[in-house]
Amino acid sequence: MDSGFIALVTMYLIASVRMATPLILAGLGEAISEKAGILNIGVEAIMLSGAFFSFIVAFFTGNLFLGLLAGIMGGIFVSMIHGVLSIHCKANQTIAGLALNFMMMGLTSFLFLIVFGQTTTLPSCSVFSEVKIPLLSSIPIIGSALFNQNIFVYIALISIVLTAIFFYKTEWGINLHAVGEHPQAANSAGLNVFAIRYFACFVNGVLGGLGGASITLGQLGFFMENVTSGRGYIALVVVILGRRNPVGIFAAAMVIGFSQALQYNLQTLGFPIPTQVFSMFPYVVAVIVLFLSIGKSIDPSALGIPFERNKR
Amino acid sequence: GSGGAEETSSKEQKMKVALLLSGPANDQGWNATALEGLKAAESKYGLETTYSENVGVADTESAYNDYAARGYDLIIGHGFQFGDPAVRVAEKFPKLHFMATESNSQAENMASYVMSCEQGGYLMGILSGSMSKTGKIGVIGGIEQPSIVKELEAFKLGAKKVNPDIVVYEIYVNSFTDVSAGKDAALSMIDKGADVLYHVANQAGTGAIKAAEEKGILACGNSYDQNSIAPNTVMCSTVYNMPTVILTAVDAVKNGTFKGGITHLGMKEKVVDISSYHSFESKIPEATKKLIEETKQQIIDGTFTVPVIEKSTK
Amino acid sequence: MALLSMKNICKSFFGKRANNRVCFDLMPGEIHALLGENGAGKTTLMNILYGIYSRDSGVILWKGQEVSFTSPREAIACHIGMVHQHFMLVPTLTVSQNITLGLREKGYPFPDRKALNATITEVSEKYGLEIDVNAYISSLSVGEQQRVEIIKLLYRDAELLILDEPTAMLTPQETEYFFEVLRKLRADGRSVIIITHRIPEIMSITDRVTVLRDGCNVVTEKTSDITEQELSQYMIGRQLNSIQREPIVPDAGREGLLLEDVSLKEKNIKGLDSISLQIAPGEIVGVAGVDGNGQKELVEVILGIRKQSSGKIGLDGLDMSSMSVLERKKLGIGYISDDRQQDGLVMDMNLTDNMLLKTHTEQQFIKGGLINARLVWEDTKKVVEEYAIKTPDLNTPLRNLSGGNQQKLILAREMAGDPKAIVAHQPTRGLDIGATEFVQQQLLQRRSKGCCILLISADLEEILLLSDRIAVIYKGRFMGIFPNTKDLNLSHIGLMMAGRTSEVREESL
Amino acid sequence: MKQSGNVLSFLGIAILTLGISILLILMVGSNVNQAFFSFLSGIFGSFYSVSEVLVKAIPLILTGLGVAVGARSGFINIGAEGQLYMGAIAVTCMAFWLNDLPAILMIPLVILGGFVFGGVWSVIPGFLKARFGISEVITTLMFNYIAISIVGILVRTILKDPSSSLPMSAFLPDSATLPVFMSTTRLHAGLLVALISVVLVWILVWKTPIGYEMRAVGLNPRASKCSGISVYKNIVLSSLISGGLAGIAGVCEVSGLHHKLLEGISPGYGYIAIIVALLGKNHPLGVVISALGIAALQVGSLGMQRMAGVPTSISSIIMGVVVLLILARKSLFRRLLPDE
Ligand SMILES: Nc1ncnc2c1ncn2[C@@H]1O[C@H](COP(=O)(O)OP(=O)(O)OP(=O)(O)O)[C@@H](O)[C@H]1O
Ligand SMILES: Nc1ncnc2c1ncn2[C@@H]1O[C@H](COP(=O)(O)OP(=O)(O)OP(=O)(O)O)[C@@H](O)[C@H]1O
Ligand SMILES: [Mg+2]
Ligand SMILES: [Mg+2]
Repeated sequence: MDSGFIALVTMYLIASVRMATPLILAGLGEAISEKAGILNIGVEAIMLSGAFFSFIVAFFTGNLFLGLLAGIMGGIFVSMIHGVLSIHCKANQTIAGLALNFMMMGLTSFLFLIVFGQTTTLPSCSVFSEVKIPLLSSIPIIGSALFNQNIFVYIALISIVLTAIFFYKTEWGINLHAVGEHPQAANSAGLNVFAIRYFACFVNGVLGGLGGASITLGQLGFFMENVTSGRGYIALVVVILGRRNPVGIFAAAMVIGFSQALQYNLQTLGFPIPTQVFSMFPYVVAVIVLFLSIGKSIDPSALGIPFERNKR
Repeated sequence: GSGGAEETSSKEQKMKVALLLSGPANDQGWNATALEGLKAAESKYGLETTYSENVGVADTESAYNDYAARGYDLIIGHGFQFGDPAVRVAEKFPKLHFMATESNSQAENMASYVMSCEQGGYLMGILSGSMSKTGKIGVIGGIEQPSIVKELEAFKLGAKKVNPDIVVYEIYVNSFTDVSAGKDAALSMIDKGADVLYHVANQAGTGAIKAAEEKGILACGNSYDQNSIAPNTVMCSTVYNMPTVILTAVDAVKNGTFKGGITHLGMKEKVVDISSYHSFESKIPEATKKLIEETKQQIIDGTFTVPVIEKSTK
Repeated sequence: MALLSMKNICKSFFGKRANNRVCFDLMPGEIHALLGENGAGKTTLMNILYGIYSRDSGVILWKGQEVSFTSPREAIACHIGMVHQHFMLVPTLTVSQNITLGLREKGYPFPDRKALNATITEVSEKYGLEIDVNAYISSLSVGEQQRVEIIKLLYRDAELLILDEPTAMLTPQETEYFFEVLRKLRADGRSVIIITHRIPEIMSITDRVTVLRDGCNVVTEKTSDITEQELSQYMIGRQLNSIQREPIVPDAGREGLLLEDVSLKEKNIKGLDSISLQIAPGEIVGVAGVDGNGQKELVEVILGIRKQSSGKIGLDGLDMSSMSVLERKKLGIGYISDDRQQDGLVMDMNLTDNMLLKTHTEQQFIKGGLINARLVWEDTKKVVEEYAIKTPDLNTPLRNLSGGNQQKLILAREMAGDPKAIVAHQPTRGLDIGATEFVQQQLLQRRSKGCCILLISADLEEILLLSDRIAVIYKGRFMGIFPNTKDLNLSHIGLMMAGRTSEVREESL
Repeated sequence: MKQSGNVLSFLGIAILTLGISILLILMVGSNVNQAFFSFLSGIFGSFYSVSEVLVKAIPLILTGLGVAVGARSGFINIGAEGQLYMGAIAVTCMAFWLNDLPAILMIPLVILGGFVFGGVWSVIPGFLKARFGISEVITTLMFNYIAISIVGILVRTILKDPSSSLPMSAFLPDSATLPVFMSTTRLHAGLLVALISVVLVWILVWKTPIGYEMRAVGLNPRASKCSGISVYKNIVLSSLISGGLAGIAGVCEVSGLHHKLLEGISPGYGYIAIIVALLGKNHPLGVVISALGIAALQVGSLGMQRMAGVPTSISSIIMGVVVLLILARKSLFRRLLPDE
């Protein structure tokens, strides 16, 4: 292979990983939640909350790790509201998620305004810098894409592995599956359906919050109204494209990330056509990928259905 | 409208001015400067002012209508999409004054004020073109629309003027708010070797500046002096002097000279300007600074006109 | 001392009493039957015991201690286990995973599957319950699934096994085998509560019996001190009529339901293999066989829900091979599915809407393109009265009706308008004796009106009772078809159901 | 007793919402009295403001109705936003193409065209779901982004007003614009279109055999199949109607309000529609009520922003909070409510 080509591929990979990271994190969380039967359309809200709180804390303490923690808390805050509504109140999960999206969209920009007021100076903080992992980063092509990145990329990679182990190698994974597939059976076998679902929501909050924080503390170093710009919705797409399989989610996020990277590069070539042609590219790719990978991706049977003890 | 009766009485009291913004008021860009302008006008003339942010296309007309009904003497919409609704409402309230920026609509009591942003873009092009070592520079646009396109095109012309062989990458991210997209677009240009960036993309542009800072290359700011975002990255910024635009309009209303039609405001009117070079004062070659200064003077004199290209020439 | 005693248990659903001051005692090491009509409250009582439902009032003593389980987890911890009427198995998990679900075995949370499987096999072999531990539940027959449920309890070392209608879906052989297991369990010192509608089974296996009616307990008695007649008297408050199958001369003018060399192959698996059968008008053909041998495929191919790979299906001379489900139904085929909740009813719709499942395509119920709601309502009301369906009103979702009443509604719907043929798949599964008798009589009544009836049942008794001819199905093939005469050799039928043909062929044909 | 418990619980929600609103208003330092006064007068203050609520309710009713119809057959339509834009494209294209038709023909034709365009945009995901089991949640969502991009492309190319450089179409011919009820307001005949749609949908879903089939398929596809109802046909049909209604919303916005095509005509109506449909329990009448409620909330908070300087993000927060409280109502006020 000629070195120019390798450089090009490496460049695309780095860009793809960068754009995929928030999607991977939020997507894994959502996958865990959906496996337990909780459909949370509010990923956008979780991410936005994670992004906001991580930034606020990092800005005022100057400590990125505290910010990271706050981002996680922010994510948990939102996902637990959703959890209580869908598990305890047995509410419609789709509408709860959507309502949270509207609420957090408003709340984050409201709080941002309260904290910083109407200014033209951009409040900003530093971002996590890239950490080169010795050996691994010198692997050709994927080395610099995967192993010379910021902490969020590593968290995402580790989360993929952990989630895969959790899903496919542990009894917990089986419990999670049972709760999402047939909660009555799980209950009858002695599992605490409510507790496991709360746990799943909790993890969704942690990972979604991290996904949000990865935008503010990993990429931008500042917060702005609607900073996630629909990435939460794309994360939902990633979950379905990846069929709730951690590796699948990674692949799906990379495909979206790659097509995003590609669209910017195509634009710089300067074709005389409206730029919207390019910006709809990732979405068209998602639909095509979905279409090509036909074969029913089966939802957990109890997805979106509240579990009620006295119901048969 | 129910407020027709109030219209006349309010004139003797404080003049009332309302501003409509299409996005969030604290966007550190387009809208924020407009709001600053409003505040400046308020303190200068003792006006009674108010504003609405995030006014969507669907709500524009009712916003105009509401302010008009409550007797606001001058209602300003900041952006081209405010033009049509302003014309419609202006018809219903002939005694009030309506205005939209960057639009091409006009009526008896409705004026469009167009800022000659291309003048700033041209100068930034000169600066970027001369500061590039790789011969590749990049510019990020928000949404592809005339007010943005003309500035991008002028930027390209400016860069070509100092270096005819220069490669200028351009990307429209199709959003003024998607910061990550702005950053990602910028990074993809940097990957291709661009070493100076400019943007006309509001918040999304802020993402581009951050990318430049991170990768240690140079950038030019837009809308206001953006040096504070990245002091070691932003050499200079195009500055839109919205206070002047608003003051111009307020003056016209006060003096009774407000006329419908399209008004262009540029460097001559001190509406468009460029910021100081901050710490780059010493790093930019004298020749470049001189060229920029001369060109600016020519623009102000009217001896040189920056071409207005409203359709992208990709 | 009683192992378990439940005192004055009350439970209401939406203001309706399902259990009304029910008392129930269980001795250690006994098999105790719980008997009652559909909707008498048997399942509710057991669900309360097992911690699935919360009770409104009453006391439960377990080994003399007052207990109050808020979840099955707590019941399991006290060594109480329950097999539900509708199995509680996760279809997408394996047998082994289902059995250990919710337990913290050695190595938790990283299960050592091999070791677990060994233990499971050990338990299952002890009681003669063979099972492939690595099979997915969705691939198992109902009988096998039940085995999994029982192994699941034994694996958890249940001292009390609650079995809700365990024999409803088993063949006579399987039932016999299952009773052997129960006897072994009893010998082991375990206690069993068994809910069933089959009185002969109660007589043969249980020590004591408790009868519930309308949520109240009627009687608890030693089985040896009570007769079958007395039991049915307690249960439904009257004697059962014995079912008589009058000989009828089939109507030779019509061709009836005809299957010619019908095969079905899906995903390379042969579901049906050259099935040929003619059912004359006024004839009932019973299909005997172990569940999962192509019965479901057979009915669905006749109805057009699946398309046969080859062969012809006709009704009264009309070839329906390529017709849609609707066209076939419009020709006059009634369908009673074995899975009423999934296939036959929309559980979240009310009675009238469930009747509409068929009638919405019938011109008489449509006026000017709109559904004539009044007529549908009247029709449903009539049906409810005629079939004595127990329901608060016509607006009740089907979900809240007992199984027997759900089945009655299906029957009423599918038998309306004098169908030419009826495909009845396990029509009395889970029904109490009163309801079973009712369904069987309905089928016979149709028969006398010249309807061709295909009756598929895992209950050989039922087949023998109703059929004019009997076909035995095994692995998608008919092993033989015989007239149902007095001198029928039952053990041969049993053998054929197990796939053994050579010895039987020549004798009985 | 039952009734009063319900009323009390909604009163409770109102009080909670009020409390939260007051808190938020105090946080930005605005005057609470003035804020509430302006909220209410934003809705009821004038004839115009009341008409604005109705103007906003039109697209919400139509898109909400669309989502509700889809939901009845189990088609979760997240794509009303894109379908609305497709309807907007349809009316613009047709109006210029059929330029000389009189209004009496033009209006019905563009409505039909909007229905078809919106319907096609939703029937593709519907078909993919029915035929291949591809999740409609993701396809409809993707189709939103694609539709919005298509609008962007069209207003810059073939639909662009040649006499202007702005990315907008020219004004529609008069024959393609919906009449306005009263010249001082923006309230246009789209309201009639919406209300007629409500009635038609109600009849279709609750009174006709087709509607019955759609509902049965939504509740139990397997049983529907076994009784001869085509699951495929019904999902495709309901997705068509679902998207078609959203398409009509697009027609109403363009020919009733803006009279030209441009980007951003919908501030997320298609997403709010999901809340409208679900709050309205997927029932046509419920949809009308919840659409009016949400329209009033939005119009009121716009008024609040204009008169009291309270940021509109408050309306977003309050909309979210109200919905969340309604979802939690049965648990929050368990004491007050009768057992079900
Ligand atoms: N399969 C699973 N999937 C997700 N979460 C789980 C799973 N199993 C357990 N958990 C959660 O992990 C947490 C710790 O698990 P653990 O099994 O120790 O439960 P616990 O709360 O100690 O229950 P107990 O003491 O009643 O057995 C619990 O809160 C539980 O909700
Ligand atoms: N979860 C529930 N919700 C509403 N009603 C219920 C529920 N469970 C049971 N019921 C009602 O309580 C009554 C008793 O039902 P139960 O299931 O205990 O009857 P059963 O004796 O087991 O009948 P079957 O022989 O049909 O199984 C019935 O009228 C039933 O409709
Ligand atoms: Mg029962
Ligand atoms: Mg523990």
